[in-house]
Amino acid sequence: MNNDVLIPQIGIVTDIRTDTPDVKTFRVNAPKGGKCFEHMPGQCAMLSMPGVGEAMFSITSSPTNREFMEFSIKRCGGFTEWLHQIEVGQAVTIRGPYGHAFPVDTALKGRDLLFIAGGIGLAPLRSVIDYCLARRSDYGKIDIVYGSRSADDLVDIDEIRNVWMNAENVDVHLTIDRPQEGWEGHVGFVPAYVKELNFDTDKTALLCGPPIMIKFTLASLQEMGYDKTQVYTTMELRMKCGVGKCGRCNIGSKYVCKDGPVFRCDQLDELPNEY
Amino acid sequence: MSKMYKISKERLDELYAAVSAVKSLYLPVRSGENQSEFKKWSDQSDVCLDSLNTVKSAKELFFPQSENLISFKVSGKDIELVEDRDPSEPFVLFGVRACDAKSFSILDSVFLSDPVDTFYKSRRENGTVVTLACRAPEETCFCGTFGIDASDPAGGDVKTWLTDTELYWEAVSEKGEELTKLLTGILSEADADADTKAVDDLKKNTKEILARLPLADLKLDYFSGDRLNEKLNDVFYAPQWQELYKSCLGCGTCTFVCPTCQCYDIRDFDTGHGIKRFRCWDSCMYSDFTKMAHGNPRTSQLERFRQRFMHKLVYYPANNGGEYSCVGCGRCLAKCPVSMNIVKVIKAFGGEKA
Amino acid sequence: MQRINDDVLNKCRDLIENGTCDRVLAWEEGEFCYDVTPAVFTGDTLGKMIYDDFCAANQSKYLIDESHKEGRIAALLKPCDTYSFNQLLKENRIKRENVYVLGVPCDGKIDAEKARGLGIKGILGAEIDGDTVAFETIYGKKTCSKKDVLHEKCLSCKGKKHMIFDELTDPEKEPETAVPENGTSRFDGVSKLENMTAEERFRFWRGELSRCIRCNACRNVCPACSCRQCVFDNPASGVSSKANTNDFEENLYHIIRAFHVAGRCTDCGECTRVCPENIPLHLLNRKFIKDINELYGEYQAGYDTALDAPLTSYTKQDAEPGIVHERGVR
Amino acid sequence: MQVNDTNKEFRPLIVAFCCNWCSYAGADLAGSSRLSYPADVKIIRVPCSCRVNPMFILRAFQRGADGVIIAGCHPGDCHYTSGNYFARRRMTLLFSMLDYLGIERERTRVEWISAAEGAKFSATMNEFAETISRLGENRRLEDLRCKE
Repeated sequence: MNNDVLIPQIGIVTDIRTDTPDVKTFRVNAPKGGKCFEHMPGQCAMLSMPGVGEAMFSITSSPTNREFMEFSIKRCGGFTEWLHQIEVGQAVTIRGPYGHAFPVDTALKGRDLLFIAGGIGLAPLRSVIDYCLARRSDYGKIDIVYGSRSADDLVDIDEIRNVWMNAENVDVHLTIDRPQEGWEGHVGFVPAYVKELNFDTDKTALLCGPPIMIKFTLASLQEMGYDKTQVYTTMELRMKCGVGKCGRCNIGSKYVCKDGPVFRCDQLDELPNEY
Repeated sequence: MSKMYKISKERLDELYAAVSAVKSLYLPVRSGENQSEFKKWSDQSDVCLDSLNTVKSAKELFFPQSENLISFKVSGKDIELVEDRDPSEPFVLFGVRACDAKSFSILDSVFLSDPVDTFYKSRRENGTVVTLACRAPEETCFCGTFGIDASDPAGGDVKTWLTDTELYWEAVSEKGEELTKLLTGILSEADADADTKAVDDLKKNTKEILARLPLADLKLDYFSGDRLNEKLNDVFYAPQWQELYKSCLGCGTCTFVCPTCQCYDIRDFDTGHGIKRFRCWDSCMYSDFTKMAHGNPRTSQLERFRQRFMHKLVYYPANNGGEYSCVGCGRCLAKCPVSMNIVKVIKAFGGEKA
Repeated sequence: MQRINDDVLNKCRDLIENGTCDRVLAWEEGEFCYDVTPAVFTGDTLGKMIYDDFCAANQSKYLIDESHKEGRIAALLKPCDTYSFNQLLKENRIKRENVYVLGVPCDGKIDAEKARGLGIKGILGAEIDGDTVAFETIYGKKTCSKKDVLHEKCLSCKGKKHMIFDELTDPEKEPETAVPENGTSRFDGVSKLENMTAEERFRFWRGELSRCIRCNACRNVCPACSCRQCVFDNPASGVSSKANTNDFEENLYHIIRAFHVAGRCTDCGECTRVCPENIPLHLLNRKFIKDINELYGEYQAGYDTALDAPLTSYTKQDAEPGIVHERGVR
Repeated sequence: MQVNDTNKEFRPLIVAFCCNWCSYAGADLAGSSRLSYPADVKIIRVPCSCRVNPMFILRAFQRGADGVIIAGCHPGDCHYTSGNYFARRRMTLLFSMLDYLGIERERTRVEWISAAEGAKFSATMNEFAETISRLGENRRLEDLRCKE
């Protein structure tokens, strides 16, 4: 049988959760149950519906979850539009895992971690956070800063409130862009909030969100005394093959699908500014 | 060195027929006015070994412009995978010039690196490459810039030289030896003295011509290997691009005739009773190359034009020990609708010997 | 070899110095004699500007973008380019006030590929003396008749008269009317095909169109193809613009493209000139032009911007589509 | 012209683009008047004959049509005053081009059928289906990927 890396396998959507007005989380299982493949936090998978589209998504669930994979997906184009209208039981095709993961078992081990996410940017970080929580003793203090446009746009707020906020030695800092009735938490943009929180610099930061948020948050972190080598982020470009051959996500001498999507921020400086 | 064989030029049809009897034979065949393409040989074929460049390069035999990957049957919520891979069979690729032969190793480092592209790999394994030394290079040739010897092509399984009267044949790999064995009745052993001299004369003559080609002095010092990574951003932001790209039409001619361009797209075609997933050549010159649902990181032709040349002259060498992703075949020089090409780019960055 | 007439160069210099224009659209020299590239020059770079018998590209499409920039650009337009320029004006694609059309004379442009076809290989330079071209090549000097190496579009030249200009560089040379170089022979190729059987025509076109590599050069160079987004670049249209998948897609692309420019195509011949596979694409466009002339009256796109275009007008007496069936069974 | 004698079982697929105001109503009338026309004629209702883009016709052939017919209001009777006059020019040129490419000219046709001409609708479709049956399967403008 055709076993090329470009040939996908079938996955079944076994649960769909509506997180926000434009984000849904899809649970995917192999047809016979269990996961389609193993992955590490930060890696991606290519999901597709034949004839509709194929696109790369970060795997939201932690590899410590032995039963299924999850993908939090924002509705923003042809294929995601389609995903948002399917029902449980729908088959999709899936291939992966692709790219480099966050260095959870090396550089991040034993460190205090600062997770900073904006909007749907929580999706790749959730995998790392849940991984770290599952192996709590391997990591130091965990701070999570998560912001979105409004309280309604915070993805999977139940897990944040019920699990993360109650976890040992974890502080969660939520913020929304504009004041909103019923919201008693912080209001303001993530970069400013990070500065306000004034974390000590002996942490490793993991940063994900829209490009503009990444840019300003990185600047905030640097002002606070963070070095770029302390900050990891994850990138997104158009991808097709997922294995560094089709040329689409080529940026500088790197291929985002193969050499990324996780980069340490000092590595990004070597790349031309095309993202 | 392996034994040299020969066959008289008049009897080449017999050679083609003998090869065809065992494997499919692809070679340059007249296609349209004054042009040639690699096509499957039949006794009707108008073979043209004197044409230097086919319009499309020989890469198409290993990496076809369009190929089926898999099909899907969709019913209700279910999807079924249906095997739909184009079969690959043993074949002989005859008449490959040194530049195209070199391009295979450049494609290899992309497609055969982990994870291996099995579609490409099976064709590579099935293909026996018979190269043909150049006798009459043209003004657009600059393979010498990349250390390629057009008079003695490397990278194939059999080397051949064509004089006015004879085709000389020398196997240079196991695959080449196997093919030679199949042709024992057709090829005759070359004479150690006279024939060796004929081949040497041809090589010498070609080398002389190569040395006085107008682009013989083209040098890539500016893009030299060891400093590439640190210079990457210098080249990227260089003011030269602001002018170079302006005439570019954003078509894919250069990409599609290029032997080393390897970017591809994966697409689905709805046949009405299923979905065919195929891959096809793509061009970074096309405006939709990097287009995503929520934006396009390369919105101008400047960025797209720059990407193509940065990839060939900087990014690829940075990842491949300084080897460039260009073989100097000159197809883009001859075919670009506005004559904007890699040589002009290299020269804009001072690529000439002082 | 001097590659631009002093009068043309001086005229451009004057236009910049007297403030009429701030830049000039012309050609820049390449490595050999024939590989010239369209380029924009300013006062400082005028010295690199050329215009000679190798400058074949139709420059008018560049003016869509150039005319929407600040300032005013002088454009060296050949007689045939002015048809396209007019057509683009008619379609409101060019800001007229930002272009100063400098009509340059044309004696027909030389196609290096045709020379190669004659066995003239390794071309380095060329001297043109009347009807003779003497090529300097790697393999010595070779001469041929100029008409044997002219671009297809020049062999069927519509005439040496500029349809629109602000100034001519050589007013003496400008004819009163546009007289086709070779009489009515422009449509000979079409007639020849029309006289074949359907089976022969089918085989002819399969032979030609099967070579198409879907590079889109014909579309991207075509002044009539000025849509912001082409239907063939729309993934939702279900056509694979760049994928050379099968016969049908080749036919579809070329039929739809020719149809879309029908009535607007000035027969500038750029599609045929740029085709890397030398597909005679002009035979598709000329078929439409010939049919339009025969069925709806003589019409030359780009001749007069005031005329109604044949596909956006009609008469009550127009021929029925059945006329295609009635025209003799071949 | 190719005559298909070998395959007696061949049933042509015909796509008919019918103008909403005249020809589609004509088809209705044919139906309600119990006038028969072949079941292999698939009707696609369009607001006006001039809505038919050349791409529609080629697409129909790609998807397996053996013949394509466009039916609109009689010249002068267009619901939108002049749509069918434009369609007439376009289709004439397109059909001529298809013929020029060697595609059998009988495979494409335009007919003007009013809402009152149920009989003409039926007769036209029967006759067109007959022609296409004689011509056989569309080979020259087919897409092999779409064949089952």
